Amino acid sequence: MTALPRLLMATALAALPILPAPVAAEDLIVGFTLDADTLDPANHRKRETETVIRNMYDGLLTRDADMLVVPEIAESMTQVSATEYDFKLRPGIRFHDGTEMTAEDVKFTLDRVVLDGGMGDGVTSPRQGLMGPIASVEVTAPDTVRITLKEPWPILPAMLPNQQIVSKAWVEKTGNDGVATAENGTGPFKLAEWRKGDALILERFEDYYGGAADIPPVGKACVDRVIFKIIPESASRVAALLAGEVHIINELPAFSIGQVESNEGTQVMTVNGTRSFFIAMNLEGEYFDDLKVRQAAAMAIDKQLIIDKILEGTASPIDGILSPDAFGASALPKVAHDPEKAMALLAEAGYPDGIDVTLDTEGAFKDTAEALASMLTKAGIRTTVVVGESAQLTDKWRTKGGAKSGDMYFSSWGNGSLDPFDIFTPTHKTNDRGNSAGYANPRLTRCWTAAAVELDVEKRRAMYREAELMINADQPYVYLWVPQDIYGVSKKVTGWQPSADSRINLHDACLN
Amino acid sequence: MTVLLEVSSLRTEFATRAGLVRAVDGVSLRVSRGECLGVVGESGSGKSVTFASVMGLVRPPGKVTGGTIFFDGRDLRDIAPEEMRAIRGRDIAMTMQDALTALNPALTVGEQLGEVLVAHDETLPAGRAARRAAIRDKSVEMLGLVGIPAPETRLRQYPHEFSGGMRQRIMIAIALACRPQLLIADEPTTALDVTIQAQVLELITDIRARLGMAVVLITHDLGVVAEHCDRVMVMYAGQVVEEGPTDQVIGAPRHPYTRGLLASIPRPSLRGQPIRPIMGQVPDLVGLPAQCRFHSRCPLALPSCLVEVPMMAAGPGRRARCLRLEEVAA
Amino acid sequence: MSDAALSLPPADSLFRRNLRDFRRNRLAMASLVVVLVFVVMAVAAPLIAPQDPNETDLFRRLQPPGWMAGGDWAFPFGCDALGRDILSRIIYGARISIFIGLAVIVLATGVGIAAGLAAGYFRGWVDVVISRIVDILLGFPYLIFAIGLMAMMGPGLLNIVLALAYKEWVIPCRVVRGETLAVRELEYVEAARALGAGPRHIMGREILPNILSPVIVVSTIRMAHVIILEASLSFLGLGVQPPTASWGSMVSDGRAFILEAWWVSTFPGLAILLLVLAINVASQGLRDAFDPRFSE
Amino acid sequence: MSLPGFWFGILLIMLFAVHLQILPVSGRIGYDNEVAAITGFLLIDTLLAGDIAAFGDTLRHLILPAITLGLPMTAILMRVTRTSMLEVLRQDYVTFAEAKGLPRRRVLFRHALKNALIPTVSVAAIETGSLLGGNMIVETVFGWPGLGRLVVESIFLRNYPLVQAAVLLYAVTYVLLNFVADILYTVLNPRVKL
Repeated sequence: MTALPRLLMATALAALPILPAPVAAEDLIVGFTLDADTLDPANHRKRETETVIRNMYDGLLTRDADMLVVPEIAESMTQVSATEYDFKLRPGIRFHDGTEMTAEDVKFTLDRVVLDGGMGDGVTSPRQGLMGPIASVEVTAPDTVRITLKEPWPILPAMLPNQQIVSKAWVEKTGNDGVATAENGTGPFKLAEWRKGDALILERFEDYYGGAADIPPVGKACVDRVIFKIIPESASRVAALLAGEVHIINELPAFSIGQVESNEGTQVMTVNGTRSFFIAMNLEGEYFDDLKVRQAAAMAIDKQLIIDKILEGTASPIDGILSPDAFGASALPKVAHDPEKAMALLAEAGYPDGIDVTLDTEGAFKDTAEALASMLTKAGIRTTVVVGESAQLTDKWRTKGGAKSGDMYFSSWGNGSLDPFDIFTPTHKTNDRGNSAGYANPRLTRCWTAAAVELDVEKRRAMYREAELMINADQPYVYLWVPQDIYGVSKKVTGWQPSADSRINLHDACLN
Repeated sequence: MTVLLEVSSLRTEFATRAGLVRAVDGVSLRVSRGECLGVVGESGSGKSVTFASVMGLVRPPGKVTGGTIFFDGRDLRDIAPEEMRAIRGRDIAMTMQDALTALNPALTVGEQLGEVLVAHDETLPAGRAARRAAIRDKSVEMLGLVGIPAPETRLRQYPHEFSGGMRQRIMIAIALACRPQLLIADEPTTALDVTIQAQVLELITDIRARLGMAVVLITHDLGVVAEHCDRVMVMYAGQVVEEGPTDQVIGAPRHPYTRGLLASIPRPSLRGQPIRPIMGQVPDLVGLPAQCRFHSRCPLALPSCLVEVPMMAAGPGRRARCLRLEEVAA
Repeated sequence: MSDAALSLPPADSLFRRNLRDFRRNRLAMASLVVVLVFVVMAVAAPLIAPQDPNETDLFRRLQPPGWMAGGDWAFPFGCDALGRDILSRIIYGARISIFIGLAVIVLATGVGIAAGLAAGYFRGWVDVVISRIVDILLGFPYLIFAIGLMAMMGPGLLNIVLALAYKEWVIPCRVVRGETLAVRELEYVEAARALGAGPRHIMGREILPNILSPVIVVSTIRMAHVIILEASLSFLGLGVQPPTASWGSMVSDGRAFILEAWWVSTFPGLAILLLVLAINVASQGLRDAFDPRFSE
Repeated sequence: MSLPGFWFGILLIMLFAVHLQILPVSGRIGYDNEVAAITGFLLIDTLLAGDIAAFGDTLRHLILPAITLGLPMTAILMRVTRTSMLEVLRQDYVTFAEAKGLPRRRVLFRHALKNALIPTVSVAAIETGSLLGGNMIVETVFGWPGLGRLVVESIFLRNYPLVQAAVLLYAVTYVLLNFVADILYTVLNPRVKL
């Protein structure tokens, strides 16, 4: 009976002298929302996973801080014809296991993503759709790879930074399961330990070739180790930053900006995001099949007020699906906030007493959805927010043409390439996977089939503007805003800045 | 014989939801060294509470509110709790009615016996190992004294592994471990079979003789008193109603209650005669008027009995609390 | 047939004495008053609440409580992220918390009594089946179980009640079974059986009234648990749907702001704590007074 | 009892980690300590490795979550123990122990408490079972990769095989805990045999 407390006391006393354990100086620690699902660059569709992977794997191309596409593993890119691109590879790039990277590895990587069953065992990569109409990948010289497209696809360079190069020999040896839990990239850091759900510990790769020549400084990574520490709860993540336990946190809540700014030793860094928020209105539904009702909804919402008050000004309003930073974005006619006119429109549509509708959303956006709902309600569209789980909502709203049951859906779509290709088409093309409104416009389909293969940049830009204007007349969505990505960063960190594609590139980051 | 314990005008009260209960109301008694005093009365007559008061073991809501308790020349009501603790178990020991509930089910017999020695025995050697050995030897000796076979192995056993009579012996062994001057045996036999009752009582009497200690035998069995006690004290409703040498009290009771008690015992000598139980019930102890408490059940009661009755001399060394004690004897 | 006289011990006087005992327990009385205040608050919410609980105003977003700088006494406990009055939402939220607590307990106690009586009275395979179900259910973590059910059934007030009652009945069932086992052998039950009463009569009229008091006591204590469980479900986003205020969802909504605007989740959290504490203390007082095993 | 845990946990973090900076905000162990995973329990592994510094570090990471999770249970166990202590103190054997003139400490702790702990142990076993299920909030707050969080996520993702496995694990753990409680019973109460 007495032995146990005595033992505990002794242990507690033994622990006391080492209680304040300082963080080792050369560890850069990132407080990160989510753990990686996998370390396989070909087998995920998640931003957080990609963020982690891209510190260990490099791609053919990458982006600089201004989102400009620049060569990384490739030394240069040459467009041979409308459907053929040549990539000349840098010499002397080594994988983390010491073997040299070859053109065969590049071909293997892309085949693994693009081909049906490309991952082996009949498994097709979930990223296949992102690589569009790639017909074949050939090694044309020991240091050159040619990508041939089925049809012209001008955004290939914009999509390639998202695909990291793996080692053919290693993948074939370890198999898909091995690739999921270990890594063998060419990137600035290699995996030291993955404590699943807790942390990813990466250490500097000493034989790193130096990274993209266009993004200085070129060379090995600055810090010895990088640790992604998984802290899902926002308040805890902020607390960890304030306590000096982590150096960078992602997804800093907007209302915590003031606290991080006023804290000595920490600052806030923002970058324009690439995710567009909107309300999808069910065009097959009871009320929203009527354009007047949709217009009324758009008028009911004061997006600037929400941006100012809830998002603390860290978002840009949008009037179409495209972010202001995206290719093809243009100034579009704005819908003025006017609840009275909205009510008048409702009455015109045959609902003088207003309508009762629901607004679906995920738990994370409940706040904003409730604010939207109360604005709609004040304009006669009495809205109840229904919080659902993402899987459930996907089944309900992303039906790819199947029947829909809800009224409105507050959601978002990401646009990592900042090209209309991976946001415009999925959300507005008839029966496409992100077309939650159930919008169908044959003229539009023709328009962007042409735009996708149009090589003349200016013509292409004009085509998208035309499309956006066409859509705006139909108002299938209420376009809301593109929020900024907000990071809390310790002032000890230098040489790092956030990038719009949510990549946390720690190659150049140093600690003072 | 010198007086060992002298209690005078002891009063113990319980504050209950129904009101103030005077469980012990002005009890005086005296126990001499080596003497055996029998205390008789129905349940609730205050016998156990009286001696719990002596031991300083009355629990809230009960409280000793008056009187003196002189033990070996010291007033036990007047000494520090620590001193009282030192006296308990060493000078005054107690056994309880039911050994099954009085022995801790979670501790071995050896531990429950040894701890008394640890608490009181100053002759134990200093070294740890020597001390343990000494405690062990004494424990074995005590179990042997109360007649438990194979005491070495039995010390490691738990109370539930013993029979009822054995448990009672163990409790007695614990009580006697420090050779007390006074043993208070609270109904030591009620929970036992008749044959074992006799054995246990023999044991107490035997040890009393050997150790020369005084014994207070609380019981409701006048037969036991007749056999083992020098003097007897009869209690009724918190008061002593009669006391005196055993043979005299039993032979010629001076209180109608004592007489009633005697009449209600089935005795072989009176076979064939009807047993005559005392009619009625013990009065509610709350708010009793200061008058004869047996009045409502007394066959001899007169209207003039409705006054406060003091203890009155009833012969040499005898007292009784009855206005008509002469008539009782008749 | 005077089975009332046969079956019921002198309950009236005992009950009165117990009641008197309970009244004497000041802490328990105070707790009971707190519980009653919450109940009145819930019932009369529209009359008491100073503001419309669902009226948003983004200009009052995260406005501090009345006594703090920037506060306004019209919103004594401050405002939440959408500028809604926290006090009014707490007052309306009492409806949800207390309703769910009561509904679950009534449902679970009803089922539990029926199952427990059957198991304890019939013994044999009925007892085996019911006891096994009880044991199996006890092995599941409560919250996980409820979350699973909610995920299957979807949100909604009725579903919350069902999801919680699904496991809650086990507890009254256990109590009732134990008590029934003890009571069924007593004389008055034997007497009723000898007089030819059927099992339904015996269980309902003879046994039930005599085991009701521990069941009521246990149920009251469990109600506090249920209120916390509802709060936990709401906290995980599985509770009541917005904009309805439930204390749990209020704490949950406010948790993101806890570093900057502590009042958003603290006041509803305190409301939960206070009600649960009051129910616990009051029910313990009840138990001390009514359950003979705990009275002196 | 998981809900107040959230509030309380953040409070502890703010006090001990952010203001006083004597305990870590989250995680299980620091990153300078590399410990071979033998059992997966860091406290045990660090001891097996003989790494006292890592053991201390693990302990430091444990303090706040343990307090957050344990405090509500402390209250319950206190209540149970109090009730049963009151009950036990009325027993004859306590009176008898008093009559033996034992020191007060011994009467209370050896005689009374040992018996009073019997219901405490069984309640503790049941409550630990409910801790198993109710700790996802504490896991979230302190960034622990725990089973509770995993199960809740799996339920939402309709990952039923994982939920089934977890439920099995919970049930086994629950049974094991009760088994441990039974063993403790026999220590506390010699009348009970396994």
